[in-house]
Amino acid sequence: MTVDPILARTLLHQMIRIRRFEEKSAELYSAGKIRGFLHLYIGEEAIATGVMQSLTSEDAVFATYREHGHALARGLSAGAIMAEMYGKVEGCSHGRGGSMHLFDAAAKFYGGNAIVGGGLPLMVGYALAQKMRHLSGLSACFFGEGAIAEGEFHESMNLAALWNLPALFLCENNFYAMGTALERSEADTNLVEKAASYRVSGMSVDGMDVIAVLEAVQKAVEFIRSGSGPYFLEFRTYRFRAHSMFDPELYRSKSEVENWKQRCPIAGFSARAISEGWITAETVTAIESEVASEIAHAVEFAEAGSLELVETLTRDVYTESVQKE
Amino acid sequence: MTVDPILARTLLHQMIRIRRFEEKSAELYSAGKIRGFLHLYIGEEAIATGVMQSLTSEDAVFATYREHGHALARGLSAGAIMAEMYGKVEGCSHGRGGSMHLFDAAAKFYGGNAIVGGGLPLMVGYALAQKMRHLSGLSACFFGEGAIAEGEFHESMNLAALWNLPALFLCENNFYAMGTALERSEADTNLVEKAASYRVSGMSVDGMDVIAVLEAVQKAVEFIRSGSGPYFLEFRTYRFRAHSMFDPELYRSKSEVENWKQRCPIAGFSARAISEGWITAETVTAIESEVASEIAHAVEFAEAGSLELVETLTRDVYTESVQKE
Amino acid sequence: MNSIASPVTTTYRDAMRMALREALQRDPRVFLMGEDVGRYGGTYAVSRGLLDEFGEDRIRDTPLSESVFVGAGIGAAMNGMLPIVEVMTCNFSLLALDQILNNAATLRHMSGGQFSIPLVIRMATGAGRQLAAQHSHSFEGWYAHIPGIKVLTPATIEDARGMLWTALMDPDPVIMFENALLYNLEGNLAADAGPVGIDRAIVRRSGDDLTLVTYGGSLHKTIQAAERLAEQSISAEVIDLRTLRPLDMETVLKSLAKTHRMVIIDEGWKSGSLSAEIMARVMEQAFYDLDAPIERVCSVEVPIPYARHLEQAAIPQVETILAAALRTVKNHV
Amino acid sequence: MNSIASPVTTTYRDAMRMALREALQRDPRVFLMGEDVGRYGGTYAVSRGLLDEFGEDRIRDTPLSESVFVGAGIGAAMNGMLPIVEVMTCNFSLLALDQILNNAATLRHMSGGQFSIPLVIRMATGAGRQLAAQHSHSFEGWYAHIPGIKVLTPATIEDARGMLWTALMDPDPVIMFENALLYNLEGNLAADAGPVGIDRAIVRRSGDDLTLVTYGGSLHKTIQAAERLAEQSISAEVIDLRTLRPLDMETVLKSLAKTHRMVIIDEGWKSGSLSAEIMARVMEQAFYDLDAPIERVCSVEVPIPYARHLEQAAIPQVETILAAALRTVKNHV
Ligand SMILES: Cc1ncc(C[n+]2csc(CCOP(=O)(O)OP(=O)(O)O)c2C)c(N)n1
Ligand SMILES: Cc1ncc(C[n+]2csc(CCOP(=O)(O)OP(=O)(O)O)c2C)c(N)n1
Ligand SMILES: [Mg+2]
Ligand SMILES: [Mg+2]
Repeated sequence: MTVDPILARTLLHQMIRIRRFEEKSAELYSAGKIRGFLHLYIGEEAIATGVMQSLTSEDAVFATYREHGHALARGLSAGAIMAEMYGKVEGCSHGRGGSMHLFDAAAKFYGGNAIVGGGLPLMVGYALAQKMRHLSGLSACFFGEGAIAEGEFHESMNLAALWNLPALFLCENNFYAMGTALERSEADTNLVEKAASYRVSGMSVDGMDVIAVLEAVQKAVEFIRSGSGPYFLEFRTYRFRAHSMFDPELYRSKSEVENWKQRCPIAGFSARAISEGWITAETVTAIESEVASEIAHAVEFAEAGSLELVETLTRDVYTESVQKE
Repeated sequence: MTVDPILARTLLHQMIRIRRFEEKSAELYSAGKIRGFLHLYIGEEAIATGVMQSLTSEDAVFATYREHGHALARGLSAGAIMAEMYGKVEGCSHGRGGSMHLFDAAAKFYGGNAIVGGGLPLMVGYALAQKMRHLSGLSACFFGEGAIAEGEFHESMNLAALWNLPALFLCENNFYAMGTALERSEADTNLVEKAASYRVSGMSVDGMDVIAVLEAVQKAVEFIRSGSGPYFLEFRTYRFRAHSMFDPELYRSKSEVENWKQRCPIAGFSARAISEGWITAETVTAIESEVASEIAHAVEFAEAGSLELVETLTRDVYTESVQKE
Repeated sequence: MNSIASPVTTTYRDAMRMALREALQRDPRVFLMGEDVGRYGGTYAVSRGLLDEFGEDRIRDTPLSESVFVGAGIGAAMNGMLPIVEVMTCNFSLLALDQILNNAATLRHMSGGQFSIPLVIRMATGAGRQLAAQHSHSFEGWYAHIPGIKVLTPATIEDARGMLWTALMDPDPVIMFENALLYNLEGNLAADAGPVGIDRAIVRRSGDDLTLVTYGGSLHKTIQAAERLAEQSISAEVIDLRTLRPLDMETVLKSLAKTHRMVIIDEGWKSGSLSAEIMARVMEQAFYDLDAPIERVCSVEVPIPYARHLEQAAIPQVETILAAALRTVKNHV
Repeated sequence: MNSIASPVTTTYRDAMRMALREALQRDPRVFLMGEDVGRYGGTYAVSRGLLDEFGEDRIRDTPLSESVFVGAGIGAAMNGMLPIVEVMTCNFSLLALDQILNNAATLRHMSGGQFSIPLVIRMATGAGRQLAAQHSHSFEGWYAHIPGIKVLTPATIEDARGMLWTALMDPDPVIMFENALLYNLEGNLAADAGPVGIDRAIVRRSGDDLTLVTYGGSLHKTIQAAERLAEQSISAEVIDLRTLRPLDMETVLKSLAKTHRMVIIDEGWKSGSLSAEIMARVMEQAFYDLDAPIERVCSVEVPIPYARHLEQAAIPQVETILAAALRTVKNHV
């Protein structure tokens, strides 16, 4: 198989962009610039990258609290996300949401949900509206494998299938929900089989391989757009970092982490792309420097941002309060 | 196959007892003696009868709001149930619970739950305690097929399987949840397959055949007692009456109801038992007259019962208030 | 809508159905979804006939999955629809509360104002029909604690007819609590009755000696109590709050400024009920208007028992309202 | 338990862990279950080490299934166990609220007193850590509306150490809300510290000029405010409610009878908060003791924003407590 050089560069660029953004976020968290909970996407970049590449601007995306990568790949600017984590008014949620609540209506990026499984019913309802409005875009939701144990997963899968909705279920199976391994969470760890029990078609994908992700999503999208109903994708992946900045990682071994790091989606794809001749080593260097400057600008943008006036505290609780201003 | 005459008589007696009790309840509801919601078990008698026959007094039973049959078959007296529906202090819940909340601690009958699926987590927790206490009794819960769509079903099945608990899932599939047919509620109407997606073993059973029920439960009980984990039984059945006393039954055809009535578990079993020679026609007459007198006494008992003093209203909200009395 | 000349006699149930029909006819973005709203005709027969008239697409029977169908209402509202979600009774709404509180009530704010949720959730509420502990909750006052949602309690045929459309036109999520005892209420409705405001409380009976504040199912008991008080030459003003969040304290305080005495009638459990909030606000905003401490008549703090005499003793009654009113009138600062 | 001679310096977190260990050691019926209580060591590191000490059977990591593991706690409590269920934070407890309200709180009553539910549910609560709208709830006052449960809010190291066992010995379901900001609180604990009562509020600082009523995370801010008031020669009494349901009004009213003025500090959203209930009860039970209307300092009615300055503006602060106290002291009937 061969990959178009432009596409290869785009994918690699996106993955590196996410990686460096996350590394910078971690640094800024330690420096006290970012607060609250911070969940890094490092190790899982191929998924957001491959998924967004295969979706269009007509499609809607719902995400989790580990959504910087989703937001970046969806096209939110690094500056708007960074400013959000700085709590600045220039942030993509005007500083109201923080790391776990990135939103962008124009990009049809519906956040940012800090309740495990909480975005699934929203995504299903969005898909219902798409269908009722005879619109072609689909509705997609990311969630971790930990979310599968929640009742919301069950109810959402069933309703999406029952009503044959254009709903795309994107399960990021990184094998742990905080410290709980999948086999301590699910009686049946075969997630595609689980999807089948709702009559939802699905596929398990190597989430460390951006091309595999991209192709799987293309298939799923075609399936959904043909009116065949919802689709479930399991991406097998791993988070290289702790769950959040507070996690001492008592629950997994260093060697397990190291083994997975060998499968780094960025190192893997870049080596392959070079050896296949899709890109050159110089391209990688160029990408790194573009990304470095983008992120430096993002931080500057966030630093230079302003704080909302305290007087606006109760704005946007109800629509009226906005109008009054 | 052959059935012991004593067993045959016992089963028939139990089913007729439930049927006549329900008919009397309907009559008393129309007369205004019973109030609130009343959900009749008519048509489904083989299930409670067969199930209880195969359980022991060590086992615990959790039920739904359609639980008169379960309670009767479990050994609660018709009088205590009738008095409960009269709101009398002699009722099995001292008149606090009514038709939907029959309880009997001594019989390990844990009620009576009016929230669809609400008893499932309780049953799972009870099973957990049985396991932790190294007790041999299992924990069983009835629920309708409508409950399967609830998140609680999903979470309960998964936990019971994951922790290998002595939990018996008893699904009474009467094909309707109020007016919603199973195929409008579940994307996959194969319920045993659904159970399998949690790695819970299961079986679908003719719920109109008391012997089939009894045998299936025996198998399930053996499976559970051997430490193999939870078990799921689907009983295919039908309610001959409306969902509750307020239901105009707009959602199903008279002919469908008539067809199912042809499969009446009582008429069917009694004909078979007579033709097989397990019992005689006189036995049926004898049972009917025993039951008639039992139910007449139950009504008398309820009529003669007393009302709790209004002053005790807040009793049993907390344990202290009891002790003070 | 066809307009006919003289007022029509109707019921609260039929008025609510008219409101649903109007909304469905008026705007193609409107649809109704919930358990048994279609083929069954609605648990309380409110939506009977609508499936035939508007079809399966717009009258959607859902599986028993409160969390997802409420959440789906939110998602559909974010995507250009005007969903009416029926949660059969508020007793089951706890299963959907995470979606209501953590999504419907917060999405606008936590996104910095990017999303509107023009969703209406309807649910039956209240005790009094011997449905026992799990089916007799009155959660409307409790829900009124949640910023980001509005809480309506239509108590009259006019409000049953008129609140829905206004609620649907509101860009924020609105929950309507319909006391199940009201569905059979009969009365007149203007032939051209239509949408009504949802931002003001209303004085349902005027009086000078004390103010009775209530809403929903208790309104009618309260009016009866006021009539009994009149027999004793005590003139009670009756205020129907109509909307529990946001509270229209202006109307409440205006009445208090006249009567200087108040009793609140609220079907919620007493501790932490809406009545407490009104008492607190009066203390904050009009303490010196009070000639006597405010009394409240609430539900007794007990899971509602089945037996009729116990249930009736657990919830506000004309007699208990009367007694509280008399105590308040006799009391002096 | 080993008893050592002099008081030890410890933290709220460690005190809570001591309480868990004591309970697990003392009674084989006790077990702990919840998300990440075992291998992860507890989200707030409260249960770290317990898995090694007590094993998988008694320290149970659950799947992310709040409804079933809370419900399972109820079922296990009905069957001879003394479960401690940890719901990581109260923000997720809405998913289990049906089990709490419709089962745990009602089973005893609706069965006519046949069942006890000796269950303890622990959850972290509170804002102040920039966790934004879905992770900053303070639901303790709201839960206190529910008859059939008890609601505890340990605010001190002593209570973190002592409330759990007492709660476990209570035959009824008890919910403990632990303000997450308190886990790092350091202080002394008597070497032989053990179980404490859960039925009384406590005067944490005595004073004559006004009463400050609070609980949980706000206790420490309130004490600071009292100290600042003392600098202005205003002597404030500080009451730590400790248990929000049932409320110990006796202690509150005794203080009020002395000071005649009161401010309530409550991290819940203002409308329908616990503070309203206390104001209502004072009005009902001690109206004539008041020399000024009670004020309350609550959370602003907004989903808690992420940005620090907005978040801090949304929740009670020493400054806002101080201002309310000063207004109250200056106010006269
Ligand atoms: C309903 C709910 N329960 C618990 C939590 C706390 N929590 C946050 S993230 C998380 C783990 C989720 O794991 P998974 O779904 O696998 O996603 P991952 O973090 O691995 O990406 C938990 C338990 C929560 N946010 N919401
Ligand atoms: C959580 C919840 N949602 C809705 C209801 C209202 N309701 C009571 S019975 C019922 C139908 C249940 O159907 P099924 O589980 O099939 O049991 P069946 O009545 O057929 O025996 C419904 C929707 C309820 N009691 N609880
Ligand atoms: Mg995970
Ligand atoms: Mg059914």
